[in-house]
Amino acid sequence: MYLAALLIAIPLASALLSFFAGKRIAPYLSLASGVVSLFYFLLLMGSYDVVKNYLSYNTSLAWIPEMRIFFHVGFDAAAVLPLLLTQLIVTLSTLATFVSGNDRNAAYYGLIGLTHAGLNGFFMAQNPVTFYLFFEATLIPVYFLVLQYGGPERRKAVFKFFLYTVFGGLLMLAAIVFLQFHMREHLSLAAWDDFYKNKLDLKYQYWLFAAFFIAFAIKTPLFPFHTWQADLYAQADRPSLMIIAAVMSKMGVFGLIRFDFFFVEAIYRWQYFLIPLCLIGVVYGALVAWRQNDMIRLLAYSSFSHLGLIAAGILTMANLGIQGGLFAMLAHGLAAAGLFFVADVLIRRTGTTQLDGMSGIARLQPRLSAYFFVIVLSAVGLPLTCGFVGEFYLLWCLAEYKPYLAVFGGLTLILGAAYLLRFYQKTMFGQTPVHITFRGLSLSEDYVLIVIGLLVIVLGFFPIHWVGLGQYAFRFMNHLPAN
Amino acid sequence: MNHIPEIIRTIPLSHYVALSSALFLIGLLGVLIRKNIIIVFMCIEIMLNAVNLLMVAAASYRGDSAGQVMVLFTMAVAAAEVSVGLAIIVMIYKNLKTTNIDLFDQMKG
Amino acid sequence: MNPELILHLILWPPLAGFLINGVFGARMPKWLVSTIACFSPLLSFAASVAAYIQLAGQATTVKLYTWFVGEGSAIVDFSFLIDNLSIVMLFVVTGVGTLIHVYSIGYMSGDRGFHRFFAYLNLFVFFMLLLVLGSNLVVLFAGWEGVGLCSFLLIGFWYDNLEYNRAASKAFVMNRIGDLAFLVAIFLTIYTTGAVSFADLHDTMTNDVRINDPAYVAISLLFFIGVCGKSAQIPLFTWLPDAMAGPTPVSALIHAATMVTAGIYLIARMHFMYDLVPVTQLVIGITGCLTALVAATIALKQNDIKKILAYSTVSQLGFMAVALAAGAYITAIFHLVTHSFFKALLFLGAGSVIHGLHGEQDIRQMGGLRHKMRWTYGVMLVGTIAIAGLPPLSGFFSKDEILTAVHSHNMGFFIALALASAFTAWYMFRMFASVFHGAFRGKNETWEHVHEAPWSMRGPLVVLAVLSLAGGLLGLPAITGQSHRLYNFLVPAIVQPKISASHAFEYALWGISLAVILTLLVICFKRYGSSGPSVPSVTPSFFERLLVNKYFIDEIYERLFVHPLKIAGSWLMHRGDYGIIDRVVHFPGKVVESGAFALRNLQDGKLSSYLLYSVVALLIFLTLFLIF
Amino acid sequence: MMTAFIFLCLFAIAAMFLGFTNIRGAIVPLAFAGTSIALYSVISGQPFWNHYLTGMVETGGTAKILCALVLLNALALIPFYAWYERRGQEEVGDFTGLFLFASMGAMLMVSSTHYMSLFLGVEILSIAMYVLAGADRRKSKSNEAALKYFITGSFTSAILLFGIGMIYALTGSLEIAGAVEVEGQSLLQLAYLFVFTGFALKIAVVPFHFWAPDVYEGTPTLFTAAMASLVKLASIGAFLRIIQLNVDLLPAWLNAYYAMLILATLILGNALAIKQQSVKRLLAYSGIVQAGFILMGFISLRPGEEWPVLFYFIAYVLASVVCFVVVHFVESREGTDALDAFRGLGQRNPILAGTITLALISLAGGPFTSGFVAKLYVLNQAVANGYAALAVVAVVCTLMSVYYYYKVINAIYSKSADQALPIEPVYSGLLILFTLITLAAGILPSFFTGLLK
Amino acid sequence: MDKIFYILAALTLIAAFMVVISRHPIRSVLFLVATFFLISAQYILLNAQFLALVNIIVYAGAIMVLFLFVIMFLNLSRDLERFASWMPIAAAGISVGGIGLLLLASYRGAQISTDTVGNYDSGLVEQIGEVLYRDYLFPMEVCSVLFLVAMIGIVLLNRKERELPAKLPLP
Repeated sequence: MYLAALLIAIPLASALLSFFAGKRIAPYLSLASGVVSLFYFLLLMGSYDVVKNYLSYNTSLAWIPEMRIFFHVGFDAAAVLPLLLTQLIVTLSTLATFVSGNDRNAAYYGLIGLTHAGLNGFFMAQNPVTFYLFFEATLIPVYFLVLQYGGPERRKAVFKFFLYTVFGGLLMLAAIVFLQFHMREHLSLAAWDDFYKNKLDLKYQYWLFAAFFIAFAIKTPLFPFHTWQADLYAQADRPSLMIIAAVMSKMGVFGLIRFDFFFVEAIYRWQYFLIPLCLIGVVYGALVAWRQNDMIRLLAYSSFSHLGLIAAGILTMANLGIQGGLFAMLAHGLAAAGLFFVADVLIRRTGTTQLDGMSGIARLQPRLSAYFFVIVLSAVGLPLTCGFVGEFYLLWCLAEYKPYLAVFGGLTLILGAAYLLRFYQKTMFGQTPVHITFRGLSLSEDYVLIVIGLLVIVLGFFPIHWVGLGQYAFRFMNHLPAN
Repeated sequence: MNHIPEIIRTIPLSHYVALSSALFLIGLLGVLIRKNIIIVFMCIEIMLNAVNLLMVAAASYRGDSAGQVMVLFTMAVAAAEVSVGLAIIVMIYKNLKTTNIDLFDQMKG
Repeated sequence: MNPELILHLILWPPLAGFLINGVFGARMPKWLVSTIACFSPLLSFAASVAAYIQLAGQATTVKLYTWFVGEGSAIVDFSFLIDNLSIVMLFVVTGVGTLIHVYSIGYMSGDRGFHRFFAYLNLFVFFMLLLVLGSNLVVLFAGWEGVGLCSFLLIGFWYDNLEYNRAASKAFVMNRIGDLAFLVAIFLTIYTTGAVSFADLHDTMTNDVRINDPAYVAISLLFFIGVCGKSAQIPLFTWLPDAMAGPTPVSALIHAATMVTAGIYLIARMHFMYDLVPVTQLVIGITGCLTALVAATIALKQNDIKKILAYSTVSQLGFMAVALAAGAYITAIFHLVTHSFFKALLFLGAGSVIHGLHGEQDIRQMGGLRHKMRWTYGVMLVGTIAIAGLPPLSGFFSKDEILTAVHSHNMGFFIALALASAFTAWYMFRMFASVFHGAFRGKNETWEHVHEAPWSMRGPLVVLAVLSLAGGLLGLPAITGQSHRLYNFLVPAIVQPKISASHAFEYALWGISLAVILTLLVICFKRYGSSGPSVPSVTPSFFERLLVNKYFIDEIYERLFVHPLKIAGSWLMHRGDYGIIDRVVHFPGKVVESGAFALRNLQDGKLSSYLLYSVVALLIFLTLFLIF
Repeated sequence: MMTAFIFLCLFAIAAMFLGFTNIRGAIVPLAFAGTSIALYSVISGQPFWNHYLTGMVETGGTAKILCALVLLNALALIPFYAWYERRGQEEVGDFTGLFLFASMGAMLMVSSTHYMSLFLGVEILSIAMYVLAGADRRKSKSNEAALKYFITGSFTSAILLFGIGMIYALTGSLEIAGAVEVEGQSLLQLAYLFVFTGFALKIAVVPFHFWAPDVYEGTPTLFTAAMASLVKLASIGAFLRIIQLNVDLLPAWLNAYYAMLILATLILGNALAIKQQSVKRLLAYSGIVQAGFILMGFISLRPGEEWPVLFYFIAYVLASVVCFVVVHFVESREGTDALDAFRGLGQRNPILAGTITLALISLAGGPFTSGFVAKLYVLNQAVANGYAALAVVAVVCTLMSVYYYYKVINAIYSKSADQALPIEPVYSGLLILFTLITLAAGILPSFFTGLLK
Repeated sequence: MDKIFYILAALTLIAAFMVVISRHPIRSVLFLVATFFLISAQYILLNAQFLALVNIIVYAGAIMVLFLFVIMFLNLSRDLERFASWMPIAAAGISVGGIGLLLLASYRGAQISTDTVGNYDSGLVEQIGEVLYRDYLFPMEVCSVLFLVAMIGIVLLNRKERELPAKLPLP
């Protein structure tokens, strides 16, 4: 059964072809690969029966048999939502480059394809080593994407990002090496399910969890490891930033989901400290976003703020938190991609990233302002958008954990509304400058925004099947020791 | 034939070991403190000779010819090294006009 | 008709109207836009009537599908509850809503955002329906947030104006504060009772009566914070006066008749819980009284016609809150209904005035309008005396009922409310007299163009005036010998003893209030009838300054909350990231770098040093391994 | 095996003689062919004339694999020496010949069972490399490199020889597989320490690394490639063989010895590399660090478990050959190997840029490259034998290495206005081939480890 | 006999030490020659006559002549060398002394077994020759390669530069 591996192979093949294809063919190749993987994913998902066969289409290869290291990818309930997000956003991000004056060369699309393959692999990874492998592998194309196609200050930003992330990755590698080799007599590391059944000494748990947590906290990012984020986002090429912000930023929290059932006791001990830490990030990010004048930075901090909430929810180790976390990942991914795309649209037309530099665009482009508004609504978690469902679950589980923490985390509702509406009003509302000519939305831009807008609404009305996946993802949670 | 040399009967091998070690260390000291590259090289030769002495002694005390053959090769190697080394020294002298070991520091850090 | 069909007919027309007008409105003629827009709430209204007839008092729950599932039994359905309470609310929302839609055709006819406006209005009606129909807290919350959103959109409808935008986001953010509390309250409710639908909650709480249970107190207080946000109670009321930035029909519909009463509706919905928590009731009562008084006093000194009405709304909402606190839920709903009639009327009338004066809102620039705007004058008169509480208009009966209920409950509240209703009469008469009586104080050319509103606007005014006149018939007090219809209608949904008081008290109350109001009427007409509101004195007294500046509440909030947060945000942005975190994180890097620098000095390019280091290293290794 | 030695010598001599003639174009193909024949005879286990080896050389097992690796390494490098021929330098015959001799010496080193042949192998390799280090006679840096290499090399020989002599004095045998328990005999332990130190100096691990950056920097880059690959391969291989042959006799402190060397190497080597501006120097430090990683595979080495180290050789040699060759091309165009010379390489020659990038990623241990798997293998060795903390330090120290590799990659992919830097398609093809092997070894390591076993 | 050993040993060490401390290169060379002779004497004591001869021929004869030649060729004979400053000397002295002490400490506990009785005449020419061409033929051949390499190297390093074609500038 190589069905799941095919999901990695499609973008990979397209990436390799893209590198050698011409500048004219590569975008279409990339788009085709995105669409094909999206439909292939939907096909797989359509025949995926989570109840009967929890882990499907898995490919397990003895990669390094001497060390009992397996390359194991597969399709499980936890992976479905992030995978959906990945296919969608990568496709949309490719579509977002279909604008006039697109001077990205073939290598760009190759790198996008590599990122795509890496992300698919990451979300489908079924054991720690494969997980790590893809965790790091996605870093490399993204690094080049920013380095090659980023803004003028990209060098420093990318450097910071790269070093931070690699540091985290190395900590994780150290932990995995330790697990894989030191504990191999005691542990089974072939697949998550076996992995979770292991019992680990508390003293090891502490150290290992710390390593994993820092890795994920940097990747996500969580407070106080977030300072690379805004710098990177501000410099990244914006269509690829859609992938970075919408999907890559989920890798950290997804990692938390993958690993937190292994470190149950350690998390229970440290929850008191970690959840507030995440929530500090929520407020911190929101406050900074509120004061930002640069819209990319604003969105970066907004992302930071939202992801803090997701991480906090996951760390409660409650079923609700996992479900909500997974769904909020999807919701935030859609919203973030949409917002960054809108920012891209605005910046391409006005030539500035500053909020002060624009106003009254709603008058010129009512359609854009409508799409934008829908996405903003999802980002602020308004009911009947998918953002609401995620935030509802997350705050819910926080409330069940400690009600005051829900209040604290819920400040995101207030502050999020404050800064996002400020962003919206500053760009869309206000006097329309007379001299400005604002190019209308192109067809590709329309498509991107429509798809995101529709999904936001549809998922807001009908989230149940998607949210429910989270329960299956961790159906063994019932066997967890009591808190 | 096969008579045991007197020295082997009177002097323990450890004295030879000590002697050659001392010689080796003197060579080492020379390598470390001398600045003239040729002298440094000569001190390395002293070190090699110390080892030769050690091996010859050990070979003789055991009546084993392997050590002596080894010494033969060491001498050959030393000769080859000396020739190459002096060639290098001459070459570098042509370019830099010095044999002071500390003045060859274009590359550092 | 089965209930599900009725529900669909109630719920979806406004959404459809929104979608059609929102998507295609720009390309459709105005008449089509307005027809679609007006017919969608009308259809809902008709369906509500059908529901009223068909369901005949039975509470019916319609489940569309499961929205999402939480832990255990907490299943959040997308389901709706049609009972008598929601039918009353439906009538208010769709009825008044339809009227205001019709009114808006005329009012907004010249605006370039015509279709947008109607789309928003329809969307608002949809969310309001969601709110009043939701059979569980989450669906209610969806509507709750949704109306806030529409409020945001409509306050900032003229988005060219930055001030309006500010007011809009202020409204939204303040509402959000309440919404957060609401949300947490939902979580706590689920946590304590495991239920999320009103029916289940009702069963749970009535089966297991625990007075002042801490969990219930917390939940009810949190809900009340939410109510404060939405229904503009102290301390979250400051957004409502600012919300007058929106077009006047919006003020009438959202910020007077429907949305702001959502909080009252919520507490009425959850009355079974509030019955169990006297502590919270006390808090609600105090807050309500304070709100009623503070807003009424502020209104005394306002000069913007809409601001006066806005503060009046806040004040009236305070009345309703106090009624809720007294356990008189039906009375609160009664006042809600009558208030929606006369306040909508007043706002629309004010809109007519503003329309006639081409946007002028300052009552100091008005006067003598009765000559040119007879219809408006007539309906405004009805509205004014209705709110002031002259019998037999609707406001009289509902307010009287509140006072009666409160009197038996808490004397302090009673005095406060009585004072507040006196103030109400005062500021209303002051406004009315300044606007319609005396001589016109504005510019002459304005006077030339003053005109009566078109019929599309006048029609709804008249209907509302009739309702304001006759609305009191819904709930005639016992002494009239008539049955209290609203009570009888609502009793299946809201379990509450009948409000009754001794006849003597009733008569005394009637008499005193009539006397006070008439006195005030005379004083006001004398004082403001000719000259309008006085020019503020050069050295205003402390109270005057306090009132003119609305007790400086906005400024206090700015200083206390907004400003510190702004400073914190800026500080974090400039110092937090780069000043502190980066420095801490980069410290090890710096150490490594300087270490590397030091190490590079060892690598000095000198062969003798290299050999020396190697020998030293050899020595170290030899030593180590000889020792160990 | 003997045939391999003979063929290498014959072809080396032939290459040198061809250097005097006008058909220098044939030198490199000839050398390549000779090396291939030698490789064939090594792999096929050709016993012909093996009796002349008089038992001093092992022809099977690890020695065979190491010899094959040495020859493969030679095969990888020889084509690039045609560059000198293209440039019209008539010494190409001498260079190629010397390189073949050096390879022969390396083969001898890694296959010896006797200190005598081991020492001779060391010397053949070293003398050839001294000369190659100084091959650029008119450049004073090259002179200096030759001198430093030579002095350090002969010093190393002396230290090594002293150790050997001491072992001989104490055990009476020059066979590497000594039959005397070392534990408890402090003098013998010291003797072994001298031998190890000799190797440490040859391998260039901290704190015996000082010569390496200077020498690497000064040596003509194509020979630096040889130095980084061949010399490391041979020295570590020989070291490996010594450990392997004495594994039951050596005392327990050996692991601690490795651990200290590794720790010093990883921390200091990485730290020193951080501030380098010369890419060659930087790669020299990187080589030092990689050697430290390789040493990790020595911890508690059991016979038959050498394959992690061998696999690491493959990864390291491929990557460092690619790196140095690319540096060579850039340097020969720009005249300097400073980081700035690499600016814009991504546009000027995407193949050079891509290959060196992947090579650097492999050196840094990036996923899906051989470097990653190789590091995993040796880390496994460390962790499985109780040196988990060491592994953790190693992994975290990689951050520093990422930092300086990053600097190079960053420079490569920055924008520049310089013109294109074309190289001949043969070279591009070879570089791509190496890169592909690097990737293949990262994706399908079991195939390679299967070969190594 | 043992006295001869000790005298020789002392002289060897003194000569070697003089090599190290003589500031004049020629003097160092001469002391080095002396050292070699003394070591050769030790070889004779040890019944290794062949090596003694080879030592004198190769070292004293060939190598030292090379050294002298180079010193003369480079005209170094006149300049007196300045030694390193006291710090490196002290460091060198301490480390070398330390190593010496460690070795000394180890000698005390060392039992060097020499009880394997072999052929004590192995140092004679015919013995060496026989062994060399029988048991150690392979290293012997390899040694020839070594010389070849050295020879080529020397030629390569000191051959006269020829100008390269102008169109291909040196890097």
